[in-house]
Amino acid sequence: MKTETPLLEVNHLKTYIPTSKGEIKPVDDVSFTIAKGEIVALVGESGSGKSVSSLSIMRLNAGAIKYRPDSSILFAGRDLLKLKEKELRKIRGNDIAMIFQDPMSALNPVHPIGRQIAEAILLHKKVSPKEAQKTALELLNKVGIPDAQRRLKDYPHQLSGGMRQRAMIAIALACNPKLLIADEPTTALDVTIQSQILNLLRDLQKEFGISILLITHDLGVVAETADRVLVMYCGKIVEEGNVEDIFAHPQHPYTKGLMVSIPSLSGPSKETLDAIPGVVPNPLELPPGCNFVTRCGSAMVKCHEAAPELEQHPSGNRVSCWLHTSGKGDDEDDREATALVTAGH
Amino acid sequence: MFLKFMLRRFLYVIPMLFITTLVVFSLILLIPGDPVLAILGENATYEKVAELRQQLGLDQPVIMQYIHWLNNAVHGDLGRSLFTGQLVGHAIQQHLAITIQLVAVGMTFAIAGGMFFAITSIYFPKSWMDYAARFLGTLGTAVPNFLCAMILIIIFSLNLNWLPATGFISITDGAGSFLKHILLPGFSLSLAGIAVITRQLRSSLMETMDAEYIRTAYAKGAGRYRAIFKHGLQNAMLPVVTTIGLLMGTMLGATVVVENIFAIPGMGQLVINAIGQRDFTVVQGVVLVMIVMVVVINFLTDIVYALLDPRIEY
Amino acid sequence: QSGSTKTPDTPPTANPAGESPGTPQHGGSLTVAYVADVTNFDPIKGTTGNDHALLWPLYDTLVKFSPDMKPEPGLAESWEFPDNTTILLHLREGVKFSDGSPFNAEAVKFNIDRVNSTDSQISDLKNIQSVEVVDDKTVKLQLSQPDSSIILALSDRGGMMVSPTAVKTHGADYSLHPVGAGPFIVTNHIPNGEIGYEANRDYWQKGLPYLDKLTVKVIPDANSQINALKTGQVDFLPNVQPQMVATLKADANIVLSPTNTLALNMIYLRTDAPPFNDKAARLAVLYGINRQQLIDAINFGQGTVAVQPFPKDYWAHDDSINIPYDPEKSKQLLKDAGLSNVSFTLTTYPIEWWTRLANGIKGQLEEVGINVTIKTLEPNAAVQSFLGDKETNALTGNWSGRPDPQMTIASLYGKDSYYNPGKATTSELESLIKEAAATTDQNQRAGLYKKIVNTSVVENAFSIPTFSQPMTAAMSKKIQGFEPNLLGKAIFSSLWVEQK
Amino acid sequence: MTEKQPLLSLQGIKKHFPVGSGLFGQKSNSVKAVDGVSLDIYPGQTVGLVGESGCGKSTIGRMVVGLSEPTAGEIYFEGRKLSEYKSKKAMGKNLQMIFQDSYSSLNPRMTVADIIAEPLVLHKVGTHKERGKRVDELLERVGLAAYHGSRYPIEFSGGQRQRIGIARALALQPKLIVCDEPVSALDVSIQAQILNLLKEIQKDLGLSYLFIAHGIQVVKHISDQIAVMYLGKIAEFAGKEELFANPHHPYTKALLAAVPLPDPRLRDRERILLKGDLPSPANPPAGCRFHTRCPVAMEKCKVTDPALIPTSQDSRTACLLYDMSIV
Amino acid sequence: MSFKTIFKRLMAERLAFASFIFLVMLVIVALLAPHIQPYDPFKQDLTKVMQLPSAEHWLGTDGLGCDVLSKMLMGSQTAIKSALFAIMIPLLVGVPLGVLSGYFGGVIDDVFMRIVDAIIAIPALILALGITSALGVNLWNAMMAIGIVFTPKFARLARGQTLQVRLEPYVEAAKISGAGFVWIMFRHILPNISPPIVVQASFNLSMAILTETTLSFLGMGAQPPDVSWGNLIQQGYSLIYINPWMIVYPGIAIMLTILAGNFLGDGLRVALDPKQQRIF
Ligand SMILES: Nc1ncnc2c1ncn2[C@@H]1O[C@H](COP(=O)(O)OP(=O)(O)OP(=O)(O)O)[C@@H](O)[C@H]1O
Ligand SMILES: Nc1ncnc2c1ncn2[C@@H]1O[C@H](COP(=O)(O)OP(=O)(O)OP(=O)(O)O)[C@@H](O)[C@H]1O
Ligand SMILES: [Mg+2]
Ligand SMILES: [Mg+2]
Repeated sequence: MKTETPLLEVNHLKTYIPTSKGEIKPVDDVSFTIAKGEIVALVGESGSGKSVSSLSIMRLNAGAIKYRPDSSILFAGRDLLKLKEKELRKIRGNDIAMIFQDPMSALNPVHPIGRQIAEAILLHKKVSPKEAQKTALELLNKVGIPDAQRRLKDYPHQLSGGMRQRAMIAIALACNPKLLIADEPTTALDVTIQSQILNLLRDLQKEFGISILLITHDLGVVAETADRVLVMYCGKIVEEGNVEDIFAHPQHPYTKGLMVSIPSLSGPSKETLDAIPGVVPNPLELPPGCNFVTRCGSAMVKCHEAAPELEQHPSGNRVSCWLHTSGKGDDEDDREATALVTAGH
Repeated sequence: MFLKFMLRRFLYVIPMLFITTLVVFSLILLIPGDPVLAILGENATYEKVAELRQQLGLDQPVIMQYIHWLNNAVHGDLGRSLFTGQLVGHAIQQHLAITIQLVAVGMTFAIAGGMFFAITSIYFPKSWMDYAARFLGTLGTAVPNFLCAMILIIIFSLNLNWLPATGFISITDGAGSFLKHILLPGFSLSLAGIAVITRQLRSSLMETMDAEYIRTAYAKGAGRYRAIFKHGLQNAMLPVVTTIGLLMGTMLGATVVVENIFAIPGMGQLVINAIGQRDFTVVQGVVLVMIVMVVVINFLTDIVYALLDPRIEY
Repeated sequence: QSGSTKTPDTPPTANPAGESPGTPQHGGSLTVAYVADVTNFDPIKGTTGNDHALLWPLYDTLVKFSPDMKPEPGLAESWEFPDNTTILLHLREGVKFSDGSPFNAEAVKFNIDRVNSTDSQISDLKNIQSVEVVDDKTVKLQLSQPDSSIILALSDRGGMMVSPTAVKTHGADYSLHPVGAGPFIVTNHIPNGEIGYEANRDYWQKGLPYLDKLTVKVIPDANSQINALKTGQVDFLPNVQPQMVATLKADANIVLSPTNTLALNMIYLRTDAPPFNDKAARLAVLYGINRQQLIDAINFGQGTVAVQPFPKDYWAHDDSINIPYDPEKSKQLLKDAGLSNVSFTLTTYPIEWWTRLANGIKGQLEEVGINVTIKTLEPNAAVQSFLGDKETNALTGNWSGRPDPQMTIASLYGKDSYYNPGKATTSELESLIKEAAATTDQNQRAGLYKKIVNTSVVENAFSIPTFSQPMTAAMSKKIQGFEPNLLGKAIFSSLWVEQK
Repeated sequence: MTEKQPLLSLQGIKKHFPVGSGLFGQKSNSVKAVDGVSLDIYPGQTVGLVGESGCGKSTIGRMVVGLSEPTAGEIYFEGRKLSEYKSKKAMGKNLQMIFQDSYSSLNPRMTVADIIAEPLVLHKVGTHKERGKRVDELLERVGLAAYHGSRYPIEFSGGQRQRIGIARALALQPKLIVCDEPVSALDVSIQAQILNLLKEIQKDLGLSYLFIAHGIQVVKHISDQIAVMYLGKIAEFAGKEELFANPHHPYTKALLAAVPLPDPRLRDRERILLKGDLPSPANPPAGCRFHTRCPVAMEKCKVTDPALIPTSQDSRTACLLYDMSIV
Repeated sequence: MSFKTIFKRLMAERLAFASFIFLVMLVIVALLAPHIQPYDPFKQDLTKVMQLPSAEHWLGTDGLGCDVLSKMLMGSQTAIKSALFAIMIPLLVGVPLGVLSGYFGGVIDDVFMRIVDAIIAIPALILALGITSALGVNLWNAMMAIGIVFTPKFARLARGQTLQVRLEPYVEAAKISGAGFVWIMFRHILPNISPPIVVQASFNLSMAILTETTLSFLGMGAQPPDVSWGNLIQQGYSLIYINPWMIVYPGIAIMLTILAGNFLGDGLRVALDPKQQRIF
């Protein structure tokens, strides 16, 4: 419950991709905020639009992507979607940094990592290359790479997966960013390394008060790391809430489905898992009405007709589901919802 | 470590040279007709034929001829021309310098031109530069180099009279006249190379620019220029380096045509004459030297590759 | 431009500068484009007729020839025939090889012995049995049988005098360090590239050569030769292809000098295999070719019909010999001989002009009912395939001509002649050839050659002459002193450059 | 259960891949991908194989189905040495495999029906028509429809493709299927579908699985026994309930602790965090391979390589802490 | 992936599709050449050589008075026949050798790839010249030489592709089911390595025509009575001062064909790329 203006405010983000077969809407009217020092997790299955959303923040999407004009992404009072490329470049890597899923391909294979870290510094700070190297060394130490002095000259292929991701984080931290976007930072790593990296992220967040947008499809990771959770399905946010609330009482059938389909580690295992039936619809052939209707166990007639809005639910979550919508302007208008609505204008 | 790598690569070159010489040698054996009769012409008598045959070692079994030839070649003795009696090594020496200069200029044009067009095409996508580069990348491979040479001569020599239509001046005899003479043949030679490098570098650069580390660079706040030149190019050049090695062979082959049209007394001219005269010691010698050049260039490109790509393990 | 400018002391004209286009000027350099490199700077080792033009600047010959191929004094001032198997050569005084060694009888003996040694490619002098040094300036040649061609043969490769000292010094590498007694010395040679000559300042003929420097660039490609001439990289082309003549004529900066030569185009036949073992088939080809049409179509009008191996205006030529184009006669000949479906393979070279010619011939012969298959092989392989491997029936070729008609006859129509692989002959022909060899009087010889041609060509068609084409030299305007000859091989040493 | 004859028995198998090259390209070292593994699988049972990336799981799987030969040790199938089988064919009938990457495990240029029928054709089972019928059955068995047979793999989603792979593996009615991370690339919702399918099939057909995964929850869900691997060796082997209730090996403990649990209330639980990375299998540490990262490593761990010793009836662990024989 | 989808995807590449149409038309013209040519291309008329285009002879006559248009049409036949012939050699020899080498690896592969490396090091044109002069100068020998020159490239490509494909899980699945080499080769390897080979072949068809032209220009290619565009260019070059048009027609025909081949290759590369196929 924060009253100050959020660090990042995404309003009605619509990122569309025109293709020869029609327009794909990987992100369709997504709104959320990230407060200072908050870790927000964006979860959802593959193809739900997590990466496109996160890349939209920095306008790094590849190809013929289009942001609809009514979308806005406010960062420190400025709309990133309307900034000139040159001004945006001053924000990238400086105020907002990113780390990606596969640290092998996200690092330039032909440059030593020291240079890659130093580059991030040199791009924004007026320092000598030597000083930049020194800062790089400090950063490597900070992200827990042993024998950092020697590693500065190593090429990415000479590092292990975990170390690469640490190096990637070092690059992201180079200019003390206010927001870190981490797109599946641990998916490519083993669990033991994953827990090291997640620990590191949490520590950094505590130490520097950075906000983190953590993208993942692993609910375990969410539960262990995030403050707040956004559940995404087919380009829309279907549920949003504090991490405790989401896990304690998920409201959307999709969120529920996700929870039960993970085999549990504690206690005796069930004979069969309660899997969500069917598959994610083809983005070009989304069903009318609610996107989840094709897989929803409790779909109603209404669900086939119109898409529900994201609305506040008594549990504290905000849900986009007809099951929980009792007409407009109903009772549950708590402060958070108001805050969000006002922030949207 | 690096030295060891170079040594290993170098050792790998030896069997390759061996096989190549074997191929070349056996190829020339296929040639029908008797070189001795061709040399002696009108005056061939039985005794003279037998004598010359022995003199040239043609009476020995093929394998002995090869061993003999290879042994001599390794010691720098490529024999004498069947046609002129001149030392082949000597003839090659005089032509080699010319061809090396020509190919070096052709290579320079090809690499510089190819890189220029590929990079501008990527830098200004969908601009006229982009389309021009793409067009050139395709057209360059479609225009036979002799046609290109003819057109250049007609325009720049016969009509405008800016540049000489024939001949060659070595760079040691004056850079100015060297340039004047080499411009047209060098360009004719490089046209296909420019096209090939443009095509390949362009597509490789395009692929590279989609790579995630380029996105990382942008995420750091880098601009387009930096993304292309500092991050994309070195990676994109890797496959091109190999192509450049292969291009060398193509260009050496193309000297046959270009030297013919521009009347440049280089290796191409020498070999085409020798083929016409069935002067097979000269053919062997020239081809051997050309192969050695290609192999050396390939060796060098391997080294360059290893230097460009830190992932290569020495 | 082809006027005789041989004598250096032509009277001066009223030119204010004291010099006119007709007056040779000393100095300057000249670049010639030539189709092929010298095969060997050692005259006894060379193999092609292209070599002469490149050797003459370097080597003077014992005998020289006039533009119409009459013998003239060379390094031998005069000669006499004490009997028909002896020749006495009186040598010129005061001649030195360019390495300073003296030219004398010993040197001549050395040279002629060398020509007849096994190292040599030359067979023209094989009838010289021995060479005797009579005194320092006199040499006696003893012949094994009468041979009227010897004197002019001494103007050919066999008469080129090389320095014995140089041969002894350099041995097998002599060709890299050639030394003669000619007007020029060789200063550099890039094989298949360039030959650089410089004037021999000690040349015995005072005042010659005019040029300081002569450069020969080897440019095999005909178009490149023309381009080089048009753009001024070369000054002189000794021989321009017929199809290029028109464009050069249109160029005001270029002067053309056409001349008839002894060379002519021939179809050589293999007379020891069908179909040409039958005289009727050979004659059908002889009459079935429309020579004028070939000249017009293939050569764009350049050339004259040839039905005998000697050109008009040559002393051995006979005007009375005439073989008209007569397709009906061809057909009749074949019909009378009971030949139907005559077909043969004609070998030619993978050079555009030759394949065009061969196809022209093919088209014409098909009209009289003879089928021709064309096979293309590079020149050496073609000759090999025709002469050696007996794979083909006929070969197109350019007979390059010889200084003496006897040399021509000996190469073409003798029983063992090189270009007579079928060894076709008649006893009459054999005795006529012998007789001609033993005759020295030119008129008598001319009569004999007429008979020889009658037997070998008109009656038997052992080989088929087609046409001869002029040798057209092309040069930039400033080049003077070109003196074409019947042999069709350019002499560069008389050229001079008009200086502004 | 131990009385029964194991269906598959690995006895001390090793697989070393020669690597590195000297001056003349000779191999100077080797990756000890699998370094002495013994394991039994009983009919109708599922053995799970977990461990970090590169610890040799797939290599074991590939040796079991005969795609590669062990450097040392023997594999017995129904009491018979695999190496004694005359041809791959004879083995293929009983041993099949499901792969991780559903995209590359199906030939993009064959129709689904052809893919599924391929083992049948290779074993000359039935007529063309009979095979067609069997393919339809199999498609239905894995939750697809017969009409899918005429389509190409490209037209299917990841989960559907995995089903096709399963259908192909079932075609010859094998007794054991090696599942090499069959669900790692799938979304949780699809993963659950596939896991359910595999379990169902096992129940119906009574076959055994060697189930390879690095997701420990998944292994737990599907397996009867679990082998935890570390650097080419088995660190601990136990029945699944026992393994989770009472892990012995410090590595197992660390592994379990590292798994993020989908319950925010547990996020501050105490756990062992492993330091550093997995050492290279080309130069495994001397002594116990785990000692470089082990939180409870002792001096002797640096020299002594522990053997698998029983810790209870069905479980064994390779840790000197439990080895009473060495002091 | 069926032919229909490939065709559809090719159609989406406009330039490639236009090239495809051009080549198809060229093939049709070549097939119909004997019927649509206005004159017998070998009918000489020595009284009408090197004529400029006229109503009678649309493209004029050549150095023997033959109709150039008819010769150009003949030339299209030759171009297609000979380019196909030249490409058959690497396809029938190079590809199988490459597949064997890549599949079995080991010593065979080592020896084989050394040989391929060595042959690739020989400048291709020189090798082709050597082979033609050895075998004799004519069109088929020239095309054979070109085929031989291309062979190592295809062998290398096939080997590289095979090395990848043989490790694909679907090949392993077949092996587990007991598939032998022949089965794997025909069911799995060949179909999957064919797209890059088809693309390469498409480029090399152009290369074959280009190389033939060069050989012809040097007098080592097609010889009459074979009518190839290459020898029309050779004749045109030699007679360029009589009638420069003679070089223009075959020059344009060659360039267009090569361009079409290259564009088609580019298009096929995209159309056959399975990476671009994924719908999900
Ligand atoms: N450049 C593009 N062109 C076409 N479609 C795209 C493009 N980028 C993304 N998409 C589509 O947009 C949708 C969302 O993609 P996105 O990458 O955001 O998913 P994601 O949630 O990050 O999935 P994952 O978990 O697999 O990373 C997908 O259906 C994808 O196919
Ligand atoms: N053909 C091979 N040649 C050389 N080394 C190999 C080969 N196959 C596997 N290895 C090595 O053997 C080790 C074990 O590999 P394996 O694939 O069995 O691991 P894994 O446990 O399946 O890992 P993952 O979870 O990543 O699939 C790795 O270090 C790997 O690099
Ligand atoms: Mg993503
Ligand atoms: Mg694996």
